Amino acid sequence: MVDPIFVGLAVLTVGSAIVALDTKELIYGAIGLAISMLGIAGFFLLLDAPFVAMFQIAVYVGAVAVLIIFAVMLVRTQALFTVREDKGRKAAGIILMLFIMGGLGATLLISGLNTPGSFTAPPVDIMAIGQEMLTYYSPTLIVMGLVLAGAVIAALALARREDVEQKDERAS
Amino acid sequence: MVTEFFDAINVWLIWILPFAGAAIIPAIAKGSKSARNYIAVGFALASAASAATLIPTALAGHEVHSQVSWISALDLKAGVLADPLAIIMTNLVAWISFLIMVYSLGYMHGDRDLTRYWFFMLFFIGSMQLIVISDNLLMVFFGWEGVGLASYALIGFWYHDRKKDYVGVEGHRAGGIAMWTAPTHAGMKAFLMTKAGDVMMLAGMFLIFAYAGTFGFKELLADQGWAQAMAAENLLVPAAVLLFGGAVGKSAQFPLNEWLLEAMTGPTSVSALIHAATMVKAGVFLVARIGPLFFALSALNTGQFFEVVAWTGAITAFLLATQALVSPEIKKVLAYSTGSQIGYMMMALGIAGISLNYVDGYTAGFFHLMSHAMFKASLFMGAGAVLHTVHSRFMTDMGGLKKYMPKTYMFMLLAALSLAGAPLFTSGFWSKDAIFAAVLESGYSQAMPLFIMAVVVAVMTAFYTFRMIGMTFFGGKSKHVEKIEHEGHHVHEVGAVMWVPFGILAVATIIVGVSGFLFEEQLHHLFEEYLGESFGIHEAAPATERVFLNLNPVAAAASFGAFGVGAALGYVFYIARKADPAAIGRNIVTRGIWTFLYNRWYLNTALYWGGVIGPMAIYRFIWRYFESTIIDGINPAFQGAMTYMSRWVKGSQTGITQTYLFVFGAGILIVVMLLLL
Amino acid sequence: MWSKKMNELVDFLIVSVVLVAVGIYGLVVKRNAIRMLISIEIIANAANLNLVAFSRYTGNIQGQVFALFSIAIAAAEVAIGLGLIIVAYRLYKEIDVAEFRSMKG
Amino acid sequence: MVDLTSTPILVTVILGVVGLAIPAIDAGRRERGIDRNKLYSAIAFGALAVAMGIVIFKVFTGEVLPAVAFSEGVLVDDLFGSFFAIALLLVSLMMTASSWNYWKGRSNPAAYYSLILLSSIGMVLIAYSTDLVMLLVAWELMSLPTYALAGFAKRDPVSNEAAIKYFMFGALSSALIVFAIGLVYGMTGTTNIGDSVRAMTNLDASMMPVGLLAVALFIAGFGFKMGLVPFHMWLPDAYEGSPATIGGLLAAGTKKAGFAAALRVIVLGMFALNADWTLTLAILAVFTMTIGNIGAIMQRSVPRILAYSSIAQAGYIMIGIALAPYSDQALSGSLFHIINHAVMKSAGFIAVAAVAVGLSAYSLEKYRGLAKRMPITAIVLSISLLSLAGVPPLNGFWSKLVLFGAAINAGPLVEWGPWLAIAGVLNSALSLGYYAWIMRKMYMEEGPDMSKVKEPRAIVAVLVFALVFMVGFGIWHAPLLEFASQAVPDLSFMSGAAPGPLGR
Amino acid sequence: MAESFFLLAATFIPLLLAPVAYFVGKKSGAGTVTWFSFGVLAVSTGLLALPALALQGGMSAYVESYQWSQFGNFGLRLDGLSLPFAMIIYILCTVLAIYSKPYMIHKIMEDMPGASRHENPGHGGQVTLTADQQSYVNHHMGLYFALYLAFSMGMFGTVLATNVIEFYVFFELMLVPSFFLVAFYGYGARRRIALMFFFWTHVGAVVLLLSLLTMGFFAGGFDFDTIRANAHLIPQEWLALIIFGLVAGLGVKLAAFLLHIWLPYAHAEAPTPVSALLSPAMIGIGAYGLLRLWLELLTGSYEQYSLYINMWGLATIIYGGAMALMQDDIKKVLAYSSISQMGYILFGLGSESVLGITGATMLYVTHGLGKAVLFMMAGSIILQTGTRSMSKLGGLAGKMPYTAVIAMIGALTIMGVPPTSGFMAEWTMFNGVLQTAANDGDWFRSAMFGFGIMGTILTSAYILWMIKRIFFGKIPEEMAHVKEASPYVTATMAAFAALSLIIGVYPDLFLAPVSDYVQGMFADYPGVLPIPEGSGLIEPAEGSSVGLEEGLSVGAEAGGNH
Repeated sequence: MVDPIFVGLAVLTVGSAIVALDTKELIYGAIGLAISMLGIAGFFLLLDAPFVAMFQIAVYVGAVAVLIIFAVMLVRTQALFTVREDKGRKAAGIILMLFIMGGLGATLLISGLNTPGSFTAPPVDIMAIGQEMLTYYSPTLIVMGLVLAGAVIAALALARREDVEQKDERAS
Repeated sequence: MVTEFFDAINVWLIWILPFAGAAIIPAIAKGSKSARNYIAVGFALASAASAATLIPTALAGHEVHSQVSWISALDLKAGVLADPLAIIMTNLVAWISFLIMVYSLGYMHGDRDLTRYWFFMLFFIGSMQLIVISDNLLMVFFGWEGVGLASYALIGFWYHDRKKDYVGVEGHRAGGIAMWTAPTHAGMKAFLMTKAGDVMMLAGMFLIFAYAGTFGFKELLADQGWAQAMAAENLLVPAAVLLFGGAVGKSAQFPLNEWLLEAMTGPTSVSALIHAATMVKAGVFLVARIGPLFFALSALNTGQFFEVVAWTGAITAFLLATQALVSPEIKKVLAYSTGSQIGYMMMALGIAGISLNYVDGYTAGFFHLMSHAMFKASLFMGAGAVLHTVHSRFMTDMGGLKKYMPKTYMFMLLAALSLAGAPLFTSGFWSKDAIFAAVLESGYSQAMPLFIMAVVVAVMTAFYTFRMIGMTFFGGKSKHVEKIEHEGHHVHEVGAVMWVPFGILAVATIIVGVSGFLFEEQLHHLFEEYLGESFGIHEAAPATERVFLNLNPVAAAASFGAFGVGAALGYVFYIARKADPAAIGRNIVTRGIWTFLYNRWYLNTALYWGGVIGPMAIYRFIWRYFESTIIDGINPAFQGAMTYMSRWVKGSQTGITQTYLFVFGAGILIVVMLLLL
Repeated sequence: MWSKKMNELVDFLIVSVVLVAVGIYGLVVKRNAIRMLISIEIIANAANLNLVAFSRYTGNIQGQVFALFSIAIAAAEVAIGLGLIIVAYRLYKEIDVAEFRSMKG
Repeated sequence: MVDLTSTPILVTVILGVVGLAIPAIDAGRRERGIDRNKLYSAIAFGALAVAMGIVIFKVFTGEVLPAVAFSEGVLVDDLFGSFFAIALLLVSLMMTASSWNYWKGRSNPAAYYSLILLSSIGMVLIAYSTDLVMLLVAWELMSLPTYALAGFAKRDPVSNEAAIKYFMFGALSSALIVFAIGLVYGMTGTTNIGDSVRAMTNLDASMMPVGLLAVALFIAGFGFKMGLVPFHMWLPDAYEGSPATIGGLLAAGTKKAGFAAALRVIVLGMFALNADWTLTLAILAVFTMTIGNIGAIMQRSVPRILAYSSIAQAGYIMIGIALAPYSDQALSGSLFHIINHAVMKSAGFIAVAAVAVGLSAYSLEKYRGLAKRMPITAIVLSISLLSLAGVPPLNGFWSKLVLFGAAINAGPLVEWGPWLAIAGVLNSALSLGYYAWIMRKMYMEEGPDMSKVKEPRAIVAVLVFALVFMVGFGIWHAPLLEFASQAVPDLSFMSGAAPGPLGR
Repeated sequence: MAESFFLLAATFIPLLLAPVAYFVGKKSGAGTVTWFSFGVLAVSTGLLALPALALQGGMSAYVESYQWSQFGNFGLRLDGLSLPFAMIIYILCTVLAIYSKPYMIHKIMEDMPGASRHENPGHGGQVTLTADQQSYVNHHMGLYFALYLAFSMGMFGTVLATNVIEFYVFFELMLVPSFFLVAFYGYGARRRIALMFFFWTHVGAVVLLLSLLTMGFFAGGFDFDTIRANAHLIPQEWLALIIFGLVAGLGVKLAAFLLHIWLPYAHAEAPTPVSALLSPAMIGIGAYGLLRLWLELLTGSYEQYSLYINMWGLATIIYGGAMALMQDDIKKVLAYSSISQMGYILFGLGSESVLGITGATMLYVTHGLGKAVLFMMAGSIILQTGTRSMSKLGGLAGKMPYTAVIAMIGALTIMGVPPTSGFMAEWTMFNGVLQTAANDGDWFRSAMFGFGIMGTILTSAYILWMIKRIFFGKIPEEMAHVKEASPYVTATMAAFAALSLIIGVYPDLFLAPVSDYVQGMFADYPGVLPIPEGSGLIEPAEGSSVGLEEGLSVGAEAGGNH
């Protein structure tokens, strides 16, 4: 018997993901993504990972979705409200989607992970997260910092207006 | 007795001198033209003199055998072997060659390529001497190919292929094949056809070497284990026959006879050399060289080999004699006659091996070789003199030259009589008679057919000889002679430098002829001793009683008769001109025979269709439909395939990210499937 | 806390797989660059869900830590992706990725 | 816990500091008159050189461990990592040095060099990682800057297009890697490679499908970087469209880092699962080299040919990985080919950069008569192409030799082993077709304009270095091969093959 | 380590000086670079000659070995097998360097931008050139000789290698310069043909590589010595594959029947001095490979497959000869002739007898000299007349007497007529084949011997016909003013011709070391027939008397037979 909350979250998450992809207006798509991510955060809560859930909401809903919404705003409307897709490709995409769903799902279902009573282990301590990060994962954390710094530098470099730069870059 | 190089230097010099002369001739030619000519002749003389020093050795029945190390890897030695056989032969070759060289001084006077001429003449002589004097098959083969090469170069001497140097009747085709030939073509033909023989000879040599590990005649004789081993595998006779194949090629025996006729494109002096002293005699000499060896092995059933030799000779003799009957060209008549006479020699050497008395046949064959060398050289040089004067190779363009060229006429007549076998005073008579006798006395079961063929050939020989003499020297002046006289050419006797050499030979043949029976006796004795000492072959008691002058009565009668019949017919048609030879054209049968003979039994036709045109057609087919399409197609086909596949890959690379991603997604599934497999 | 024990690991995994499939569908079908970005985020989230579910399943903290890293990385990716999209928009006045096909073959 | 003097940390710190400092300096300086490009290029080059020096020094002083597959920490200072560090830093060095000329007058040099440095850290750390989380983070550190770098020519639609394609694939594949790592983690409860391997050795058979799924996703995730068919589609477009130096960085650098990651993770598969999956890798290898080569034949743009060629080369390297369990030469061959390919492909792309600087052209048609116009560029490009084709005595030959040899050596153990060698050999013969085609254009044809072009000095220096490397290690390959074979994690106890003549 | 470095120096001096040659050419002109390259090669040949003399002195092998890598040692080995190959390669290269001068100047000027064809038939270098043109010519002469030197060294190294990988490296190393030589200085569609040449021979080479690797891995080492010692470790089913790869790979280089796609084009369109190297020197290395890699290293498997090699050789002989008859282009005739000659070599290699294998090796020597002369003749004709189509030629013997005479010697060499070296090679080779056939009593081998030896008639036919069409017959009008080629051409041709004659008369120079070595190679294999041993020379005193006695008795029996 499945938990109704779980079912609700699943429907919400997957549904809003589909909505995010298939609505005509891109802005609704961004909002759909945000909702879907909230759904994921809900799952995290279900899995006794409130810290991750909070982080998820902060980063994804707070940053990513907003970022996307800004980007959508920057782009002219005509690009936003015309949904152009090819019939053949859509059919192929759906078939591929189903195959992946079936293939991966079946693989998992027949595997040893599909056992009853899987969540018997006690939930982990949130404090341990910090500990782990600062001890075992400390180099990773440093590198993560570099990743973020790099992303900032890269994004800035990309986003900078070219007005100040005069030279032709590449004649092709 | 194996002697040191320097102790036998005179033997070595016999073949080294001509080669050395050939080598320095081009250098001398830079300096003085006339010095070149005389030095060339001088080298021939020196070689001859060197050969002459050996005559006492031969008469004493001794031999000189000298070896130096050569191919150490295979334990082969170079050597010379001057036994009586070789000594007689080498003298014959040397002196006749020398005379021909002298003759060339006049005949070739003024030719601009004389350097080349002298070079190859000397090379020719040297190669022939190498064949004669070598003590092993490998060196013989060096000389063998040397004469082939020299003949190739000399037959095609006038390489510009001017019309006047052609042989054959222009425009005449037999079975679609042109029966006239340019000099260079003739040279090539000679080389390739003799090459076919050489290949067989090589095969024979190789077989023997594979078993014996040596090529040396002496060594082969000394230890006959190889022969037993070969006989055990039934290879001895094939090896011998293959060796004989070389002789067939070189001596223009059937079926490799066709090249000899085209070889007339060369200068006549060259023809004389080829026919009298070198080249074609090489084949006979080879058989004379290896014959005793195989006869000594006749316990191993080598008789078949000799049968092959005898029959080949007989067939060739007959074949070429018939063709000589109808040829309009003087040199070609002589050429046919050479082939035919060589057939006699082969027949004699062959019959010797299947007879009780090896020495008889052997002597007969070799005697005929000697007498033929003399009279044929003389005849050729005479014919050259005629050609020189008349500027035409056709006997129909001659006629009535007797009064213009009396010396030439006289000497040619003498030599021709010898060829025809005029009884008792010509060498040709004695040698031919000896062959008849050898055949008759052989005790060979098929001796009679051979004998009859030999007699028929003798009849024809006499006939065509008289035909030649008659057409050339008798009768009225031909239109051609009138024409050239009209043009201001004076038809005259040739200079002494030309007529003296062939005069000497013509006289020599008569001298030998007059003393023929003594000469034959002497030769017989010499060979008896030689064969006995070297090979252990001894004469059995004569099977038949000999009569007057030690002649076999039946054979002698046949000789007389054959000459009589042939000469009479020739006289009637061509000298007395009592009957018109044109009559044969009016009868369908005779005309058919005439055409058949005139077209050389269609052998040339068959040769070209089977040996040139046919294979070339096949090659062309392969060239067109295999090499040019399939093989040449591999590369483009491969390129095409690659291009096609490349286009396909490029086509899949659409540039649309979605497609890429689709492939990526599908790829995951594929990998999962592959893993699950 | 208020989690129900009747949820099994495989349920979460299935949701995750469904999300991945949906994301791939979006990537393959949608031509709008921003929608493709959204698809990628969906897949990334699915993976994160997976991680946390496993963390719960094994009782091990590393999954959650990893999820945190993953979320941060995804955010960084989005930043760069949007940067690229903005540049593309400036160049083409267009964010239809299927039109970006000057290179092919 | 973390040894601060270990190589990876030192490299990270040096490059990280300099990489972050460059934009900072740039933000601070506004004055004109100084060539910022040259300045930052020099700084970045210096930093990379120091890092490289440290790595080499550590290797030579023997302070690094022999190749270690499993470690308690997230990073390990071993020869395997150092090998890759040297190869990858070499690529970055070459690219940085040639950017001295190539990036002259282009936009935003500070960010450009900074991103190259950051990406280099990522590449190096991948090789040193022994933890999947670390691996992922390093992977992202490598990838994220290159997304931006690929699209760095912002005025150029092609560059942007390349970047977007690259990005879409990159993001997707990193999500898939996360998914895969998640599965491994789920099975074993740890992200440390050593621990997971240990856990996997006594795994329940029912987990097998999950393991296979994880391997598949790893193949897809890393395969995208490596350019494995069918995950290669983005690659020609991205390499062609990116600025030439970045194309080189992608082809020679990040691609190799992909292999480093695959090699680190492959150990998992080896222990966890029976060896069936090697056949899959082998099939992919064959397809990869074949499609790469065939695709290259008809191309008319030199960077695109190089891109396809690098797909093909990935196929060769995959031979070694596929055969890892069967032959101890296979992996050393792969490693050897990786470093060779890094240099060869860098040289190729730098030559393209030189032509781009000199002639502003990428099309093969414009390369006609290049031998006369830019002789050094032409000769080095030719040598690198010949080396890629595996013509002796260049270095590319030797690594292919080891790879194919290993494939043959594995013959008695797996019957498809020799087929890999046959496929590889025929492919490398086929590849000569298009390599020689480029050479033909350069040496044997004449373009409309045959005037001499000045060759940029820094690029020439780099090219000459590459030439020396290719020819030098071609003539005497022993030290490099020795190094490569020592850098192979100790896998030979898995392989049933008798040690081949190459020994270890 | 070796105590002396003759071979190392001989191998690498040309390579190291190749760049120098380029600059010499560029700075000092065609003449200087010609003599410079000649000097370099002559010195190298001299360096080779020193150990070669030691070999003649009875030493079995001269080896220099250097530490190299995981693949074994880098060694250079001169022994009975490699001596003829190495010697001929360097002699050809040295002499052809001089020949190259007039030819390449002519060729380069012909290709010079703005030059009209045949502006200066025959006498390249004697017209005045502008400074630009002069520097163009100098540049190209330099480049040509640089490539030439590298090419020489590649071929040389291949035959001295002592390690399969080293062998392969040199094998490929000779390919690259030759590719450029054809592509830069060839005729016709030279670029396409150069690519084709490069590609197909490379395909062959990589197939070979697979076999070499397999051998090495099974034998546990890549040195020849190791492989030979451990050849028994190679499993039987792999051995078949290895040999298939060896034969196929080297067959491409040999241009054996069906694998000869590239050869007619490459040889016909290469510049003539290069053709003269490609054809005899390079493709024959395929035969060397078979000898060394198969017959010597995997001796045990030889007898099993020899018959097929024999058959293949026969097919190649006949096919090459037949196709040569179909050509009008001189160089194409010679190209197909090379195929046919390689058939002879294969035929000998399949003979299963020491004599045949020795002959095959000698054939390499002789083909090297003879075909070089003929190609040089073709070059001379091209230089002097500007055409190479035989239907446009004729009667040139009078105009170019030296060329004609020397070409004839070359022709004889190829035809295998004494006293040229060709005969020495052919008779030993054919004798070997026949020896096996006779010994085995195998009618099939006998038939093949028959066809093979009749192939020599075919060879003679196409060679003579070619000579006839070029040198004999009527002179076409436009050839009336043709002159003899320059001494650079004729003297170099004469050198080869002379060498051919010397070897033809005194073959021990090469035959002795080769036959000794081959004999040693098969010492333990009775299936491979040794050289037939004579009974030795009879000492006259006893021997002949014994012969006489036996002869007497035999003669007596013979008498009784009838």
